[in-house]
Amino acid sequence: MLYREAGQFKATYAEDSQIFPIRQDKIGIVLILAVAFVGIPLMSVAGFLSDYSFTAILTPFLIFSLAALGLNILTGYAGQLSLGTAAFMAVGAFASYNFMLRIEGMPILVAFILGGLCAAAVGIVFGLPSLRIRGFYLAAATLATQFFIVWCLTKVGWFTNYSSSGVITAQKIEMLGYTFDTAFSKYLFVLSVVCAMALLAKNMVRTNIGRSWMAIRDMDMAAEVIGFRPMRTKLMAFAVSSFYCGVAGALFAYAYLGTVEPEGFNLDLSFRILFMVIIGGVGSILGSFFGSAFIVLLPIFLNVLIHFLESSAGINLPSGISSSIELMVFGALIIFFLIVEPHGLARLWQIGKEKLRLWPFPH
Amino acid sequence: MQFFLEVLLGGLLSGVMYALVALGYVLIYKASGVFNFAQGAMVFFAALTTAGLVDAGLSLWLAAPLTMVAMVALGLLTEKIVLRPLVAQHEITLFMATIGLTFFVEGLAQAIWGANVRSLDLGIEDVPLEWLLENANIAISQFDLVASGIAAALVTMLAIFFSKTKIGRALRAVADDHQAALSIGIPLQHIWGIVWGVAGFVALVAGLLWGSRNGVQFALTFVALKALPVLILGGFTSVPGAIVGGLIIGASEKLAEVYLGPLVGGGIEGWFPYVLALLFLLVRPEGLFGEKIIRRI
Amino acid sequence: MKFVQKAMVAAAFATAALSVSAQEQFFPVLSYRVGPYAAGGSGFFGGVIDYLSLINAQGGINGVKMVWEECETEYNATRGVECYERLKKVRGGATMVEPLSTGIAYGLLDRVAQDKIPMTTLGYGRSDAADGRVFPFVFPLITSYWNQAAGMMKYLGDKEGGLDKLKGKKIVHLYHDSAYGKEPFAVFEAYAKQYGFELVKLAVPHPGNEQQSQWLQIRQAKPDYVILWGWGVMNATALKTAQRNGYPSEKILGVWWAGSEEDVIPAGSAAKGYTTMTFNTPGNYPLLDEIKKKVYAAGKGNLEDKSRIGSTYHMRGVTAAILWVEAVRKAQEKHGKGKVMTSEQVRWGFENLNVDEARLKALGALGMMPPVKTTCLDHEGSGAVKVQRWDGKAWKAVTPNWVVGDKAMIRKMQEESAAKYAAEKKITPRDCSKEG
Amino acid sequence: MSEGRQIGEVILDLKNISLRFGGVKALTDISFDVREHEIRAIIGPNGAGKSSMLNVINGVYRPQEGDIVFRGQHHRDMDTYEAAKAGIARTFQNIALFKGMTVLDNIMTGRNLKMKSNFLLDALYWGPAQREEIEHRKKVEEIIDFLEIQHIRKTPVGRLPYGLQKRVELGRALAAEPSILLLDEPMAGMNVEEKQDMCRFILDVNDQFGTTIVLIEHDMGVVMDISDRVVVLDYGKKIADGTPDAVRANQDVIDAYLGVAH
Repeated sequence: MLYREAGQFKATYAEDSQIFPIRQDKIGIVLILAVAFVGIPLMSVAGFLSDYSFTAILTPFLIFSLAALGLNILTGYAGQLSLGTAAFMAVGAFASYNFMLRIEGMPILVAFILGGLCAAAVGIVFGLPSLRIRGFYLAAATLATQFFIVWCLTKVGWFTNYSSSGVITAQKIEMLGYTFDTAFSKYLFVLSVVCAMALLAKNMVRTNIGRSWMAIRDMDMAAEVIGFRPMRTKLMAFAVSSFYCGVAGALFAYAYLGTVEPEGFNLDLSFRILFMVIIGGVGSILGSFFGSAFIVLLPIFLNVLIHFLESSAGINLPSGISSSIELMVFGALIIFFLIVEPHGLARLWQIGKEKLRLWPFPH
Repeated sequence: MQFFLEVLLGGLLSGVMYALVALGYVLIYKASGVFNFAQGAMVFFAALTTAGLVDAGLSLWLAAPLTMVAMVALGLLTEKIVLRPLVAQHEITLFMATIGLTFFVEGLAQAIWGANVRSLDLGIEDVPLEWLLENANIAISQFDLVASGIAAALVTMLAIFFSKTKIGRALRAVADDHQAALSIGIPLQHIWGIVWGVAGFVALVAGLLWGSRNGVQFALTFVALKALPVLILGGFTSVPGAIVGGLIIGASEKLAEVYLGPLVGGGIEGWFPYVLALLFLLVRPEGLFGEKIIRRI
Repeated sequence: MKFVQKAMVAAAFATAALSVSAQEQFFPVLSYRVGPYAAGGSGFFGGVIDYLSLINAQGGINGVKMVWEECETEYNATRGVECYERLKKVRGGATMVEPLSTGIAYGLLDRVAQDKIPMTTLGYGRSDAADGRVFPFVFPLITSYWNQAAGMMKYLGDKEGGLDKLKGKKIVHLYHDSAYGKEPFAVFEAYAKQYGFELVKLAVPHPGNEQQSQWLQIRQAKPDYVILWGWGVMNATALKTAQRNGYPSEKILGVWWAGSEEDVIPAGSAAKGYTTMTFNTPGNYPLLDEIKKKVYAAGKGNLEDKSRIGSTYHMRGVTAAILWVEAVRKAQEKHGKGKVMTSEQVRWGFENLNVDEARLKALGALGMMPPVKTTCLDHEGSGAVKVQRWDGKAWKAVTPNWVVGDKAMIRKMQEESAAKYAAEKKITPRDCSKEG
Repeated sequence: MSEGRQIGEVILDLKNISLRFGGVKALTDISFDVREHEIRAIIGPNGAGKSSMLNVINGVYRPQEGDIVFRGQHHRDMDTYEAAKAGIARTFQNIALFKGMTVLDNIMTGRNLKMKSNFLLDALYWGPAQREEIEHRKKVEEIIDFLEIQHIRKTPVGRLPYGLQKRVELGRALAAEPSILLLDEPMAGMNVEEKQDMCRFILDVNDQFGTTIVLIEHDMGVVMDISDRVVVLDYGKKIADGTPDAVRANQDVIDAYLGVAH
């Protein structure tokens, strides 16, 4: 009886158009945010959580969620399959670095936004083919973005400030005289950025711009007939998506890795982000977070689990074997989840909620 | 001129090698609409299994058929365990499933055979043809010529298989129209199983040739990256498209690297084929051999 | 969030299970045993673990046992960082870290400085990290890329009868098109300018499994030497493609990441006669026999395939572990023998290494690696390299002595580059005269 | 026939339209006009080119020959966007709803041309953007009430039965407050009850809002009942044009429908 919307009446359309119209959902999200912003910090102060959880788990989880969210806007909402995510992240990171480096007194958030805008501009250029090409053809074509951008960043020394090792070293994150240098403060910084951007994304997908993306995705001819312009809509999706990926890339460099080479943004990363979107749920903001958690945490979990099983069973598998088994289980689990729920974890969540709403009655 | 010819010929021969990999994708996509990301992993698995068996003391003539059996088994199992439960799902879901399969196959291959790098000797020497080198000063590898011959034979075999055998005709019917195939009483799943088996065979051939060319190692999975631009250009559903696309991509990427590369710092082969395929598609969205699509509503 | 919690609980559980006991010196082993570079990873980390096992079999360092835990990184920066963070505080804390991956090393650069844990980057990573004033926690031990590049020039010069004989020659730098491949540009260019040879740079895009166009260009250019600055599948492919284009393998000189069995075996006969740089002298040493006797005979060997004992990667792993252990030993000399050293104490040990020939002889590894002597200023400690040739079955040393390039020039470049890094990062370099 | 409306001037005049796909002639030299406020039906056997005709009117297809006069302006061909802006809305033969979206969102898309907010304001969901969204929501709710689909407003359309989907599609077209509504077989595949409902909606739209309607329909009874004038196509050619009674009596039409050989 905990999860019921019965008895909650909406008197105005404004009330009905909220992000979380159901009271229990509202409480839920407030709780999650409270845990993320207050609970986790408190636990950390009390010593229950080590730096490890911030710097190795939560921070990358949030950054990848943001990137997945970006790709989800493009692939999930606007229906354009892309394999160039890492390239857009790279543009964001390298552009932010150069803005910080070359403009004295550049505030970090402004540099991130400018970096994101650069990524958006690149996104628009590489989104142009989407006007004529679709599906896997487009996906394979976006690989051109991936390879070309990384090639450019490697070739043109200016992007890395002529670093002899061809890498960029992220400057410190400073705001209003405060330096975000501990694992914990970086987590809070990333969390704030990601929450703000997730909210913006949610607003976009529930208003006209989001509807235009979904319309183009579901039935492009019909969308055109009712007045959405495909070129504008698709390019807007590319721009917004790339902006998100660009900011995620900047966070990846600034709040997570510190020093990155262009190859850090390789095809592998693009694929990982795509996995997150598909596993989490195509066309779902929440799904981006689920997918990121799955892809970031599962390999770690498997690694820990296999080590634990080995040590508790007292056997010692050859290291190569246990690594291979991790990989096999990872692949098998992906297939398993897809068979159980082809629409991703977000749909599983949805179904769970619907069941809960009816509980204890079966229908 | 001699140099240009040399680059062109070298490119065309490399293109054949790309086409060989692309063929595996085409077969599966044509018959079941699945973009099989695991094709690269299958190539790796096939090459590693053969090399592993040879290293274990078997002769190549025994190892290759044994691998063939393993590949067909892998294909059939994939169809049964992975794809059958996902039938009629969105193509992105199917694509993702094959990615899961990729991880599994890569893990499996390394769990069985270890991470060691192996060499694979098919008994074809990879040296320039001497009389061509002496008479025209053009270096063309013997191995590449043989590989092209094998590729040609493979394509011919596939063509005969498709047009002359009952199964082959059924396959084509499936490719053209799933509903129609169903209505004339061909069990779809049976056919998909066969297609995966055939794709496994193609992966074996590609694996043997590529493995012998560059060594049998994990990086064999990367040959997929060479096949993708071929697919864009030639179309995901066209066997001749894969061949012609391969030749075009191979030749043009070499020519671009040699003549355009030095102007911009080189290393453009990584992205040039994609850009080329992209530009081509912009002009002709239906690809090399595709039919013009009329959008109906 | 559920996933997060679950995994964290599991991680905490697993780490708690391995409780801290006294007299244990803990080493996180960030290895990679699957994926494209697994062949090298399993050899290197196998060597590391074998040597640590040997030290334990010999009773540890003054009674302190070596313990380690492996974590699979798949050569991936994100996974590597996670492994580092997971293991850095386990079992009394990480002594030091060695990821054997450029990407991971970069991801750890800031972290090790903050955690005060020394990181070694044996033969890769930033060359300018040799400047210990700017990079107090990073140790590109033995030889950096730049000293290697200088060593290559020295070797080719010697082969011609002196560096000035390189005048008018043509050398192709065939490189992996990445930051790694571009790293030696500055050194080669400086040498080319000074000694008047022509340098042709040819890029091979990642992964490098197709090089027909590059080798056709080489065939056209007819260079005197080709420097192969490759990685992974690019190396074997280069050798094969050289053969098919009729370029003799004897004239190819590889970087040390192109100089292992894993790089030449796939190339088969095409690799015969090919030479590469290395920082180990191939061969057998009493130390390796000791490992076979005390570790493998006791069933504790890490390599599944015993024939790989003493292979390039394995020997590199052993070499790395020798330096780790020597650093701990050195630290114990200062801070108390038989005690477990903190990472900061070990950092001091790494900075005051003096593994001379006498010490190497005592270890049974005389000649296996160059003597290493580090200081606060110099975190590299040697700069010497060797050249080896593949005879079709095994690597054989070509140069009887260690080859050293223009160290003064390289040092100057390192200091300039480190100063630039310090300026960008707003780091004040240490004053080495004040270090004990 | 309702009494309240006044059939007005010709607002859409199609002159000598010919359309080919490759070598296939879809439409040959077809001319007819549509008057304001009327219900104009296009009928004909399968493959007669009826849908192609609608596609020409709102710019999905571009005819090779012909002239389209819309509100006094001559067009060589129409542009989908311009057509939508000028108030031409339509439904499709094989429902073209946005399957992943809810009924509410589907109908909201119909109002996109009336929305002024840009994506930045949308993203912030702030001030004018929010007000605008709510305002349009009100309009859409009126349509939902009109079509009697309140109970399914938050259901994804993919899950709805066919008949309801057709109704939602009509809703989406109505949301644009069109001056001309093109309906492509709005009653295909419906049972009698659903057909009655749909007829009622169409007549109400025509009556209450004065919307001009161009309609393709197979059900002769329905066509003859509700339309003011009927144009008959066969094999891409016009064979008759006139009031329902006149068309019913036309020999060519009878032949075409009875399948007499040409």
